[in-house]
Amino acid sequence: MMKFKRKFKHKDKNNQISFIPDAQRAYYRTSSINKVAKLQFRIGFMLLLIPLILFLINLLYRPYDTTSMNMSERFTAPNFSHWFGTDNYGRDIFTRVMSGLPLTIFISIGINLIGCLSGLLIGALSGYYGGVVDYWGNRIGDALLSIPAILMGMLFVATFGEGIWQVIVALGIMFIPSYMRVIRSGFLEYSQRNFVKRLQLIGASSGRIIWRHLFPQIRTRLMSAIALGFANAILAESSLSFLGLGVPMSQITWGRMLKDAQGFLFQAPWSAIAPGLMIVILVLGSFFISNGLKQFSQQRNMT
Amino acid sequence: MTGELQNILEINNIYASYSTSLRKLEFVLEDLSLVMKSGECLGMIGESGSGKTTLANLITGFIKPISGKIHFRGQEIQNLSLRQRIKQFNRGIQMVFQDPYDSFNPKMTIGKQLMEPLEIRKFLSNSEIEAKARYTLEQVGLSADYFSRYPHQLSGGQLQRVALGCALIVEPCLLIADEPVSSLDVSVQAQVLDLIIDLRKKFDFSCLFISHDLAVVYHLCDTVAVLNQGSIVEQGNVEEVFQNPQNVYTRQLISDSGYGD
Amino acid sequence: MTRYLLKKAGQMLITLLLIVLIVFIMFELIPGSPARIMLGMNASQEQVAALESELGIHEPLPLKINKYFVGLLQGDLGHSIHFDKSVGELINEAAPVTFSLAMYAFVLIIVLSVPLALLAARKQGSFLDNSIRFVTETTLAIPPFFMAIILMLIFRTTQLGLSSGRGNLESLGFLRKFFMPALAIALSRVAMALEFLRDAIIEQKKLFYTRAAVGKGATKSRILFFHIFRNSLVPYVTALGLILAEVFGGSIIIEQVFLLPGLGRLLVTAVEARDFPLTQGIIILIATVVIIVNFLVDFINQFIDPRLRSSDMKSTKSNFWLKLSYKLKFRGDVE
Amino acid sequence: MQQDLTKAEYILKVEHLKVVSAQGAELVRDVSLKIKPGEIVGLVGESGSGKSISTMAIAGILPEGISIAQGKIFFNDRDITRISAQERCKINGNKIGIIYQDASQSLNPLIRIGRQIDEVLKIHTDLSPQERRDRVYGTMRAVNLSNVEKLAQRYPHELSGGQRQRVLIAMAIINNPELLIADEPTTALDVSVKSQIIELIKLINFSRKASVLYISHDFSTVKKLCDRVYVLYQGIPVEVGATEQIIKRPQHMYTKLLLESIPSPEKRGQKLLTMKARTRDYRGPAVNCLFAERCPKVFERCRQELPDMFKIDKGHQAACFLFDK
Amino acid sequence: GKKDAEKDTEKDTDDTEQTDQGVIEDDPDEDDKVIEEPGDPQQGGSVIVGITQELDSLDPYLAAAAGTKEVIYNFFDGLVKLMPDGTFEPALAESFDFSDDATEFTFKIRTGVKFHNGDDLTLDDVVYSLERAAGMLPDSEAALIPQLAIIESVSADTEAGTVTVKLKESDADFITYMTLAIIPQDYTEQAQKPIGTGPFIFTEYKTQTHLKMKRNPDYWRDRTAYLDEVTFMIVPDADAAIMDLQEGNFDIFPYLTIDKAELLKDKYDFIAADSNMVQIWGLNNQRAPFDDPVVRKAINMAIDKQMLIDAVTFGEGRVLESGMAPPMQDYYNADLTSPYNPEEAKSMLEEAGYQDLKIEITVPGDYVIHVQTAEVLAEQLKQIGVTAEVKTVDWGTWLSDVYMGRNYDSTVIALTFDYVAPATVLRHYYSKSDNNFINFVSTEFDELYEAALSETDHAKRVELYHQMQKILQDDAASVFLQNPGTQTAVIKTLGGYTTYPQYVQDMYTVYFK
Ligand SMILES: Nc1ncnc2c1ncn2[C@@H]1O[C@H](COP(=O)(O)OP(=O)(O)OP(=O)(O)O)[C@@H](O)[C@H]1O
Ligand SMILES: Nc1ncnc2c1ncn2[C@@H]1O[C@H](COP(=O)(O)OP(=O)(O)OP(=O)(O)O)[C@@H](O)[C@H]1O
Ligand SMILES: [Mg+2]
Ligand SMILES: [Mg+2]
Repeated sequence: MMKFKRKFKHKDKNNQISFIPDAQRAYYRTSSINKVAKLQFRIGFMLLLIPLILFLINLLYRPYDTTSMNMSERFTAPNFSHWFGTDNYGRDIFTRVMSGLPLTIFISIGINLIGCLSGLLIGALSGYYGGVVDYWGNRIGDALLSIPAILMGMLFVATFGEGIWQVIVALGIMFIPSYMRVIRSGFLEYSQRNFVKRLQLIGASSGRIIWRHLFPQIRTRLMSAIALGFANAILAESSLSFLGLGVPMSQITWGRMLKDAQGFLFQAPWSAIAPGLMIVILVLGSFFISNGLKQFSQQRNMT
Repeated sequence: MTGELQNILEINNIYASYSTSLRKLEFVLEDLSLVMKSGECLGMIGESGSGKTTLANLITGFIKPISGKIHFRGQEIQNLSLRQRIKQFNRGIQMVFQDPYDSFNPKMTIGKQLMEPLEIRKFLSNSEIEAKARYTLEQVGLSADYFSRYPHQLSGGQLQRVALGCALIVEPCLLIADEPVSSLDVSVQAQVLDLIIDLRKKFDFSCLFISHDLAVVYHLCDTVAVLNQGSIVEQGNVEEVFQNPQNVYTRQLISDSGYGD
Repeated sequence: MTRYLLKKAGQMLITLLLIVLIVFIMFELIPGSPARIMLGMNASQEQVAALESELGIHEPLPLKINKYFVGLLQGDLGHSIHFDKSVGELINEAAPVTFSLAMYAFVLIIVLSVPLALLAARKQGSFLDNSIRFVTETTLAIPPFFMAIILMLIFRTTQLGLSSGRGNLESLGFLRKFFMPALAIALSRVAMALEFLRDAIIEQKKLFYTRAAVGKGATKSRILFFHIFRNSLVPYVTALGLILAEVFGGSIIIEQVFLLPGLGRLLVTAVEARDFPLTQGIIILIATVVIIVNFLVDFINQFIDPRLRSSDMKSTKSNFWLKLSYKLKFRGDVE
Repeated sequence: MQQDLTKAEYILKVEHLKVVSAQGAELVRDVSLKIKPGEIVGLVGESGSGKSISTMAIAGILPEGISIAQGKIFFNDRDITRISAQERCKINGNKIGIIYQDASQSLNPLIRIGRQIDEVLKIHTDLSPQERRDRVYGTMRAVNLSNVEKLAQRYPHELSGGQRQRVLIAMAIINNPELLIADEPTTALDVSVKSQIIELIKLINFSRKASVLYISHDFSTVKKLCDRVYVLYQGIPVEVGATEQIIKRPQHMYTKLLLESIPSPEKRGQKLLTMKARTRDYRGPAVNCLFAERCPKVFERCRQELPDMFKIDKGHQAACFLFDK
Repeated sequence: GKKDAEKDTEKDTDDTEQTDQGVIEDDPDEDDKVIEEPGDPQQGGSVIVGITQELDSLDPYLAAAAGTKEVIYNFFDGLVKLMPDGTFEPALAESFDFSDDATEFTFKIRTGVKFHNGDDLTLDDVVYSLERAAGMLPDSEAALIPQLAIIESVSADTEAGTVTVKLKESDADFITYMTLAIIPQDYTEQAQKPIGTGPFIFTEYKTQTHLKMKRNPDYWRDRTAYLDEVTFMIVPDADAAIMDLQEGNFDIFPYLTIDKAELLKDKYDFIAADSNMVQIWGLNNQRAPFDDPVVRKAINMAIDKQMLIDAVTFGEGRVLESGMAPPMQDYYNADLTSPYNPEEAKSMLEEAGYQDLKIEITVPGDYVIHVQTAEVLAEQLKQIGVTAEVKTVDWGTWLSDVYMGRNYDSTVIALTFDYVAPATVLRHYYSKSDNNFINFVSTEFDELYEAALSETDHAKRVELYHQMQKILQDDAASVFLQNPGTQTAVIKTLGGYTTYPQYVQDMYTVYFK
């Protein structure tokens, strides 16, 4: 109660609590959803900061070379000189983990870029126009989605070969239907609103309606989807790596490191734990951000 | 209300349906004919589901009739697409919808949305467009500081005023208002009704006013058409119809509302 | 109703056809000849050529597709190149493992998610809610095979006697043997199912009819179980349907880790050996199951929610899809 | 109207009710109202004035985050603001029947309506299923629903708006409540259905001796139905009186202007309104007359003090300093 | 583990007893067969062997995977048998003889041998087997065993009880191929239910799960196998099997790396053996920069093979200097050496004008050992300023793009020999062979190779092969890395596990101590 009163006084000075006439709307604007969403954002960013800081440290200070092998130190348990221990070639896991961030992120971004842009195009068209485009878009999406994605990823990588770009394209394609659905449903929802009718009446072209009016409506939603997609891409990459289909040996991603550690799990469990933990932190951070964004978008929906 | 007695809108034997399969064809509008004179304000009443909105959508061109003809300013328009209509008539048909919050892009300022029709038309320079938009805002009784506000910062009544402004800024010949005041409070409704009366004096347009509130129609309109189950059962001068309804349905409607005598 | 069924069946068929075509085209593009893989490095060129022509690898694509469909219509999935056995037989051997694993995981998902969701939804944003969600989100963030490894380490050190799932299917108690792999699959999906149910419950709670029920004099528990829970089921059931595809995806990986002789492992071998008939057969089987389950989900949902039966529910449906795509499809992707 | 002397003088007495949201916004500021047994009392006011929130407070179904900050609600002389959930369950649906504003949102969409009506009986009585069914059908017929056996098997979305509203009424009256609260039961309906429902409420009030709290912003129905009317403005009643008094001789400026803004045959084609538009939605505590900013007769005192109810006539009061004699 | 397995055996025998009567004489005291006198073979018992490859066809001529061959070995006998020391002993042939030019081979076939289905082994069966393997049956297009494609005719002499094989050209290694399984004539279900004359009888195979076999009670040798039953459990991932090994769930587990021995040493003995692999870093001799011998030589000098072996196989491997491996006995030229000298390698490259050399190593990703080797190679090459990019492809792609398409810079692969026939390995460098995937061309080598094929004198052949290996070394055809060793974990209660120069799991010799 005390809290309320103080708040009130402060606002009273400006002589307005809110400008929103319909208090129903006012309620949701200022409601506690906001607080939870903000908290989730904060946690998410904090989690994401951990790998980022590690990466930055890596730029300035790199205790060991990431590739040079030292057979005398193989499978050293974590200690003061090797914080996370060493792997089967005696390479320092801490150094490798630190330098694994950029590629992991690059791949994830690449996957989502492909998925999101194509999904945006197909989703927007099928959501706005419906009809044949929609029907076939959905069928192909259904087809892709009813096969477990890891399987499709396997086929794709077998087809296009291994390598960073191949992984990006293969998984990118697998991400299209999901994005398509998010965007399509958004467009479907808003294209039935009266303001679209009004715009058509004043002569706005379809392109203008789609990009200037409908797209901004689903932007938050899309961002939330992207944050999720980002996390999922990391998981997907590591899953593919696990099946031995991921990025090449010479490249350091956490998925790859985890895969390499598999063979020595019982001799050197630490070699799996460090990259695994990094993946979990990064993914969890993205989940939180996605959740926060989702709540913001839900809240927007109400206004 | 000029003496010009040309028909701005003529609807002949229209049939319309939403069903997609021929087997289950159900007509929402059935053999509907309607004539609207230039400059008049025609009130359209009928109960929920009688097809009022459908008729409005038909005239504006969002849906196409199954058969029948619609003439707007003497030209057949039922088969023209929205784009073609804009090309053909520099003063065309505009519409105001029932839910004001639904008819604006929630993420764009009022000013931008007011200016948009003019931007699309590309007749005027940017500064002229802005000037005209501000002028229109003033005409619908809102001060200039609403220009940069977002729709959710306005009340329903205010937003409905902006909607009127948005429709009138392109100087249409015919304004279709689909229950523009039904979602508003009495006092706010009164403001909007006043505004419409006011604007009809300032701008020169005909008005098809759809409502289920007989009092409002009686207050505002010159003529009235009663829609029942997809066809017009009675049309005529408001006072005549209200005082002396010919059709059974109309009579029932008017007596229920406590209007008439 | 029959019309609806026909329409749905048509859609399912089209989806299946597309899947078969996609796999066909991919196999056309995949480098590597199954004959060479089968015969190994030391085989001679003639040997490979002979086997290739026996397998009909260089036949034109339309002919191959045609042959395949003719076989399919007769219920013949072809003959596995790698195992030199009929595909039907191979699948018959492996499918029970995968399906029972999937069912087990599925049951675990339900058993874990329903009570947790009810607990979490009791008070949105409470400590309990937040901690339940944090824990499940974390399990979702762990790559499934890593989860399997962690579970293996944990269960080993704690000596709970839940040994890994290797061994004869018949000789050990099924429940005990499959517990760990099923749990590894289930854990990451529990979060999805839970969040769906929780959100649905919270959403239902906000709806006015629940308060109207208080106005009728209904007690809290009656409202929760008679009104809210039932009404939250539609998104939950749909989520479960879609999770099933992910459960199959998960079992592909988990079978590798726990060395289970299921479809997933068979599939990996098949793809590596370029064993087209076997790959195609397994994919068709999994996709069919997924498609049928999703059809059933539609059906069950219509049973739960009569509104879905009428056609003019466009907006509800779109809203529904929105949410689905949001959490589930997205989360579910490749894990 | 006959009165049972053993009963309380007022079936419902609300005293200085104040409802606030979690953010501290005052949704209902200070509402006092009384309903005698058998009386039909109207509550009028513009949208957002707190009508529905007041009813929810009475029925104990305030949404999450909104709570009663002050005031008492006596139902049959018993304060029901702080009773336990179980006791609340005994009153609601049994002694108090509620018809909600939005019928389509008040019914569980997944349950057949017959069962939903039956639920009330199931909770409050121990009749046999057969008896319950008879009573459900009987009540449904009583609210002018036809073909009830079939209708009972339908789902809410398969009914028309008018039918749904009547189902809600049936649900509210099936246990013969002492108080019937009707929150804008007619707003969403067509003219013809509207008058049927008004007749129905009248009938219930007459035949079942239920008091009615009728909430609306539509004066035409209030005129037909109510004995007395409260006019609510931003969470505070500004005028109360017999229906005749309020409609024919409104005293408070707000009531006057409100009545004037309703189109009527006499005002055809003329401008309607002299009331200024509301510029902001103030939800803080009331320190002055809330209508001051829109009132044409505003004077200094209005901006400084909050007016009490001043008596004008027998049973007719208004919260305006003009009547402070 | 074992007790369970025994119970299973009993159950299984119950099922099979009706068809094969008295196949297994149940020893009532079997359960007490604890090691009293260590080292003494006990009759009976059953073991579980872990194998890491999925089995393919069970038909001995169609099976291509080494993993399958090593298992089905137990069902069959050849005309001759390869012994652990690399020599050949007569098996189904009582004796054999061949012409001086090594074009005609005569085998005297043993009598009284029975197939698992009870039929007697006849000369026709032998002829059929050879003809089928050589692709001489009317409906076959190519030899099922490529080495046998040189057979011109097979004929039987019923009187003498001999079978004579004529070759199109001379092949001194031919006798090594005669370990070929002999199968009953016109039996069509070989791929599903193999039948041979071997010490074990096939009982059951569940794809991806296990293959079971039982003792052949009518085995033709002087004793039957010791074990009653053997189950081959398929565990595709040796690393993942560690947990089971630690619990002692397997009795025998081949192909472990030595680093795992530490974890398992209290339960298992480790038996080391040479593998039949010659791991090379194949350089595409037609592709720049490897078309320049200087580059190849420099690179040869830059590789520290011992360090590589330490890193990849934990020291369990032998440094190779030639394209052959020590298990090839005296054919292997052990005198060759190549110095490790990165400085000189670097200056050689600089002199030849190669700066910032960038190369690609394509490896089949399915084989961890090759991938890791490539990784170490890349690291070592850094010292001489060569940047190597490791590209993994899957096995199918490797076969079609690298092996057949020869479209690659360099690759790490192991050449295997199914028979102890030196030509099988060196064929990869013979310029007219389709298996010469490194595009090595040397007329001198070709001549020597052709000469060796028809040479029957052992000493001369050895000499020829030594010369060939020297040429490979001098020309630096590729980088010969190692002959990896394998470790087999054998549970301590078992004895008699034998290793051969060939990849087989011979269960005939295994017994409980
Ligand atoms: N769930 C809620 N949370 C917060 N504020 C609310 C909620 N519901 C209503 N309000 C606010 O409480 C105030 C009173 O609302 P109430 O619903 O009682 O109005 P009303 O008089 O019933 O209006 P109407 O005629 O539109 O039904 C309004 O300002 C409204 O915005
Ligand atoms: N998009 C649509 N698809 C199918 N049927 C529709 C659609 N829109 C309206 N209808 C049907 O057409 C009929 C007429 O609807 P319309 O919206 O024109 O009525 P209305 O007179 O505007 O009613 P209201 O007063 O409730 O707005 C109704 O029976 C309605 O169910
Ligand atoms: Mg309408
Ligand atoms: Mg209300």
